[in-house]
Amino acid sequence: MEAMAVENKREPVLDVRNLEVTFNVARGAAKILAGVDFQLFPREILALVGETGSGKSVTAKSLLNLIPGASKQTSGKVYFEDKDLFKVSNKELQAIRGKHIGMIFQNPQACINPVFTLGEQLFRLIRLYLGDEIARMKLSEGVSTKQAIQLIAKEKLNEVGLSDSKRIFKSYASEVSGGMAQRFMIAQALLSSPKILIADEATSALDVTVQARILKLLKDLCAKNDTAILFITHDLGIAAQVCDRVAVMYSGRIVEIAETKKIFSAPCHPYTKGLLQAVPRPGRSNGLSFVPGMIPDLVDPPGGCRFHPRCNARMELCSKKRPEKYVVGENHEVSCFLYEENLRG
Amino acid sequence: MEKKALKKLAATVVADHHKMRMYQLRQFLKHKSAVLAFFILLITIVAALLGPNIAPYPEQGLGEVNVSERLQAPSAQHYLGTDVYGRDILSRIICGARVSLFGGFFIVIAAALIGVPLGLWAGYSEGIPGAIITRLVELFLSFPSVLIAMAISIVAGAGAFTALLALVIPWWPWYTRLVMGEVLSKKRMLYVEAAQMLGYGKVYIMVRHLLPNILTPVIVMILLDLGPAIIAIGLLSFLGLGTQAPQADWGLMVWEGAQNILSEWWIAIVPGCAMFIVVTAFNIFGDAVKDILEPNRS
Amino acid sequence: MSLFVFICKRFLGLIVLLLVLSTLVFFFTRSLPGDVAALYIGGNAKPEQIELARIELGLDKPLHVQYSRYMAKLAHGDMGVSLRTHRPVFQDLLEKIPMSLELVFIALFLATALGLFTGVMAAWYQGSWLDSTIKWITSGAVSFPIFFLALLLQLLFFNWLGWFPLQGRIDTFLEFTSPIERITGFSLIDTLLTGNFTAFFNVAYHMVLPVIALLVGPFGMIARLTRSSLLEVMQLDYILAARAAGVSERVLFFHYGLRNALSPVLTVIGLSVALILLATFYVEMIFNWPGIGYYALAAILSLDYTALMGVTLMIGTVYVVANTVMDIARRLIDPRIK
Amino acid sequence: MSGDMSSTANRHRYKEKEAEIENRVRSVTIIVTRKFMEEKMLNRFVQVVLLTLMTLMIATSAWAAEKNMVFASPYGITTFDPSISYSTELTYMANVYETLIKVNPPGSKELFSYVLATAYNASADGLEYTFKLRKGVKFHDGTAFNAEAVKFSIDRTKKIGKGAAFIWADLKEIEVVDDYTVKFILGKPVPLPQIAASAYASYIMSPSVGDKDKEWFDKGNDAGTGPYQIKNFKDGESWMLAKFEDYWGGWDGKHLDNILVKYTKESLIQLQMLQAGQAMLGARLPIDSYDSFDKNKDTKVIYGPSYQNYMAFFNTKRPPLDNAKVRKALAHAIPYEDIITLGFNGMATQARGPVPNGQFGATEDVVQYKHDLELAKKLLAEAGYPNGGFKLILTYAAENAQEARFAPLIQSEFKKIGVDVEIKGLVWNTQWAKGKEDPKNAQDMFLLLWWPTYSDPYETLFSLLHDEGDKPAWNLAYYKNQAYDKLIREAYEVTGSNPEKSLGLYVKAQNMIQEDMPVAWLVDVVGKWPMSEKLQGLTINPAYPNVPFFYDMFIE
Repeated sequence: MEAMAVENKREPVLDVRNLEVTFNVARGAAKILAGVDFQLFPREILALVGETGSGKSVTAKSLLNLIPGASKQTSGKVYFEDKDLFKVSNKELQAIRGKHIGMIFQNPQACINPVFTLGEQLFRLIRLYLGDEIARMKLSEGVSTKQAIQLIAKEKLNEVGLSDSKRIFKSYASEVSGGMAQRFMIAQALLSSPKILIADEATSALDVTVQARILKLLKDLCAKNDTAILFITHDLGIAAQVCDRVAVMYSGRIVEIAETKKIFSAPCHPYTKGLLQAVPRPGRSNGLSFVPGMIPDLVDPPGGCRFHPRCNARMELCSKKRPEKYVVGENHEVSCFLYEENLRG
Repeated sequence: MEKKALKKLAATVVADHHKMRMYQLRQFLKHKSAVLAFFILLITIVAALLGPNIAPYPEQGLGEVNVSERLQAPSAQHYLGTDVYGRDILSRIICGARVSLFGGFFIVIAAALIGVPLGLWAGYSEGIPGAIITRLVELFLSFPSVLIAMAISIVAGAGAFTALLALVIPWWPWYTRLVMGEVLSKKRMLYVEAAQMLGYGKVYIMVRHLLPNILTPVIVMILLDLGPAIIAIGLLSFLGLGTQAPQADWGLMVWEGAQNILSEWWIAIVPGCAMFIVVTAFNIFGDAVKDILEPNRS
Repeated sequence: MSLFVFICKRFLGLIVLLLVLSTLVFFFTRSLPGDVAALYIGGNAKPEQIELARIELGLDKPLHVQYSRYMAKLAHGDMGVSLRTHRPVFQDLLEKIPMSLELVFIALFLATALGLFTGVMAAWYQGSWLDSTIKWITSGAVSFPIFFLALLLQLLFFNWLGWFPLQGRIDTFLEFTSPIERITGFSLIDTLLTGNFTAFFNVAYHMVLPVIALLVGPFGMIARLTRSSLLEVMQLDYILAARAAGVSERVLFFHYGLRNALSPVLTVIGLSVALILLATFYVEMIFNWPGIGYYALAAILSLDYTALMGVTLMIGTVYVVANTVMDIARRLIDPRIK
Repeated sequence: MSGDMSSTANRHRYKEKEAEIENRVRSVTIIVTRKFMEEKMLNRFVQVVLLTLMTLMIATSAWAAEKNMVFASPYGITTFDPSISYSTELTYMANVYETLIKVNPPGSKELFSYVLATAYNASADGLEYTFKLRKGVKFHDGTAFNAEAVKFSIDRTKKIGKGAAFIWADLKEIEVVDDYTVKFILGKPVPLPQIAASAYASYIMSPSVGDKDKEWFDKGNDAGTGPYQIKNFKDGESWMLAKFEDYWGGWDGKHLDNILVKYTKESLIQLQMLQAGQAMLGARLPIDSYDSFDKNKDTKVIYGPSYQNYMAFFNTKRPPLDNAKVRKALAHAIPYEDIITLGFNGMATQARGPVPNGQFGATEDVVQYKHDLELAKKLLAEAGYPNGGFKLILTYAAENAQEARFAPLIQSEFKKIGVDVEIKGLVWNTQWAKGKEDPKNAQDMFLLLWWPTYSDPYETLFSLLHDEGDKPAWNLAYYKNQAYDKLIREAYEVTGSNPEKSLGLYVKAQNMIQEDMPVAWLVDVVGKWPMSEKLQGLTINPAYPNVPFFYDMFIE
């Protein structure tokens, strides 16, 4: 508890302010992200949860400005160590990508270039990130660049539990299992022990047993390298297992953010409550419950609080104006009018 | 509350469909070149439809010779000059447009009408029929289409219509192959399997569930094939295997003019240009439509 | 499946195809109109002589006998005697193929090189003015009826500009002063081998226009496909992942993207071999290039059945071989196909 | 040193390696590498370039001068076998082989001139002809020419019985009187001189041929006595006619030494080759380009008579053309002038009858049909087709540019009298095959280009119109007329003994035909040779179609 308190005084390693992303789609302009703010502190694991289409992945991708195409506009600020990632030149951004902010994705196999061996791709990145490391090894161990790279690669693969590096180097994406692929991706992402790792549904595609191991792996490695993780998932269960804090997203906004315990013990936002209800638990009396209705159309979203059409505690105010963030406790913010007076009182 | 939501959803879906079309239209209008192409095609098609009715010298367009005015360079009374028989080339081109344009349409549409059903069948029901059709397609595709067409129209005897048929014969397999590919990728999809669970008949599933979902690529292919089809017709009639004199046909006209290329060059070049322009127009138009209907495909 | 097995399979496939083709062609030509024997005699022949010729050609035998004979001969590489040139078809083919291959190879090579380059440029500068100009040029390039293009080139570069010769493979007087010794049949190679540089440059000079005529179409196809396939690839997850890993756009594009985009392009190159083969018919006729295309066209137009069979088989073979080569290339650059 | 030497040097260097190349022992690459190892390639390259440049300059000038020329020829080789040859290769055969006597061009004093014979006489009954032969003639292979050779040649031709061998049908046997005298014994009194002077099947070849067959000749071998020999005939694309040193005519005076024949089908390309000086002699230009070509100061066209003529057979076996009136009407509806203008650029004359202008048997007395639409309409009306209203199918040989050109004229003109014509351009062989099928469902009109095998009208009149029963070969009008058949045979048999009588009979026969009009005689072609202004001495002899006698030609 105290520890947490201490950390919160610390500077955030990633500070996202009023991030807005709009896509021009067939039917007009879809506001995928309508003002997302959150902070990521060193060494913490922040979960970003929400239904499919709530904008989790878009958030993750737009942080590093990875979504190509003229059909989107981005606004807001993303501070990474007092650099605004939306302001810096492409070159700088490129230097930050991977080296300082790593990223892993949902279906690892599709993320590995099919026409190169895993080795080739790993080596390339090592050469990219770890120039001085290589130089050091060449001096200390008097090995050729090639060997140096190989050694590093071997070591990194061992870290993620891929011991048979020889085979890995030679094999192609199509020849490794999902689990192995994801381990490989992790190894790649953590090569230069970045400050931040963005894990975008990193484990959702894997089956449960593998999932668990990968999660453990992630957690340990990041603890070891002081890497903060932005953990994006639709699975509250996983969030609960691994994360320090949880941010609940709904339709392009963060509706509630708090420490994991609080979210699960005392959820505030009606949507969060709904979600938690929906998680099936053994021995719960009233069978399956769900959040009625479906995620809103992003092209013309409901006015005011985007959740109000589905909200069972809806007030007429809700459809009129957008709720602010209301602090309901330590590190616990909710944007819902129910807690307006909390703020005052 | 549930109901309302669903109603709203349904409403939006319908609305979306309309919006979608409007959006696509807007997208198309953004392609300046495509719009231009479209108008060129429109004009040509009208010209082809009216044919002799708008040709300055209708009977010459249909082949009447006029020895006194032979080999005239483009001028006031003959905007595009006259050919070796003294026939007004503009009139010839207008009358010739029919063969090229409608011939082109005929080929691709006929090819699609044969190829698509076969493709559906072969793709959906594996086993003997599928295998046979696949082999057949492979055999046809293992040889340049126009050559096959040449061969056929030699046997069948030269003539505009035989040439068209001769071109359809090696053309349909391309559609079969396309459709087979599509079907194979779609048939494992939930909506198909669901339909199977529900015990619908093969044909029903093919027609009601698969066909609509593979229509777009077929349409795109048809559009993109029009240009090549017109060229193919030209290739045959240039060798005298297509339309017979004195009927006008662009490919044939180029051939008739080829002898005089060094002196009265316009006789060959003008119809050639007509062909080139129309084909380019079809290609650009097809590309644009493809970009819009299949934005995610190459 | 190992490469070797793959090639063997294709080879067997080829043999089957040739069997089918030759059978088809045989019965096809037998169904052609006109009197083979009369054609063979040529000129103003009298009926009696035609009867003689009919026996000489074995056309008096029943069809199945003719067929079995034909196949038996074919097995020994004997395609019969051309009704037009009255020389063994096989010999004719052997003499003429190199002349065409010379054109085809050069054209195909240039088309591929230019096509790839242009396509990549268009994709790299996607949406720029360059892209749109290239789009115009390429969609024009694929829209040329080959015969029209050939005539246009002649008109432009011979008649108006006078830069290139109108036709032929070499200036005729060179056939006395420095004739080409036939070694390989590829005139460029032969002239080099015999140090006959006059002829070499002369032939090269004569090649320019035919080659241009041949390469325009395939160039367009390849460029267009390269562009679209590259852009498609650049949308894929692994590119995204690599980008997220901080790989520079240039490397992403030319190293990660291009290599993946290549395999459909290779397929099209295989197909464009067929395109060029067909084009040679017209180009060689219009440029009076004494190659296989000219031979084939002459055979078609004069209903030279035996030659037709030979040509068909040859084209079938070339076509299959070309596509096999392309498939092998694809397997080499793209492990997924294995 | 002259350029020729350098190029021969090249060739010589190559010769050394020829053997190994021939038997494919070493691969090409080895040769290349060896070449590189043997000679210091670089400075040799410079050397060669200089040499070749010199070669070019000297050669081109040396070339344009004087005794060699390029012939851009559309006439391909069917066979080089003089006994069988009956096709376009005549152009060369007539320069390589010789006949006993030769028909003179029309208008010359004598009907014949002597070649390998020096005199002949006929027996009173016209059944025996004795030829005195020229002494001191050598065949290309060195064998001496004599009576045996004559007997051998004609017998061989008769024995093989292909090509135009039929002209010897009435020859019983050949008797060698002595070395330089030979006697032809006939079964019927046919005009042997004409036959012996035939453009086909009457060539004398060396007995050394023995039983060598067609294949041997088709490799490019020859065994003639003519001024030229066939050299380096590899593929059918180009070959050489090279001077035969010991030609009996001798080589003093102006002659051509070597003629390089470039097989060139397309008239457009011949035109370009002549204009660019790539060739000095051509044969066919694009129809519309003769005038401008002739005007050009470096080029000219030589015109002369020819026995080639175009005709249109009417199908006399099927209505409505089984009615002579209709046929006459159509004959009057044919636009002869336009055909001449458009199809031949004015270089032709309207044909009278079957016998081509200038040949024995063609006279003013043969009735000629004129283009007259009114008369045509009138005749149609009389025949019961007041304003036409029937449809005809006309076939022509697709290869023939002229026919392709003027067929539409007929069609367009017939439309004016209400007769629809469907034109079918077929490959000659197909057109002919269809023509020989059952008349009932054959074409209605058949365009044909015809020329006589030898210079007596009988062959033409017989082949084209005698009753061929139900196996038509050339009588594609399917015309039957016993009276006519008897008439021409009679004429044929008296040509030798009594030309006047036979002429009269031939005219009678022709007018008999004109009455029934089974065939519309379109045009007699004018022979033309487009060539370089420098080329001289070419005379056109219609008896030998498309033959330039190179021996008489020279370059200024």
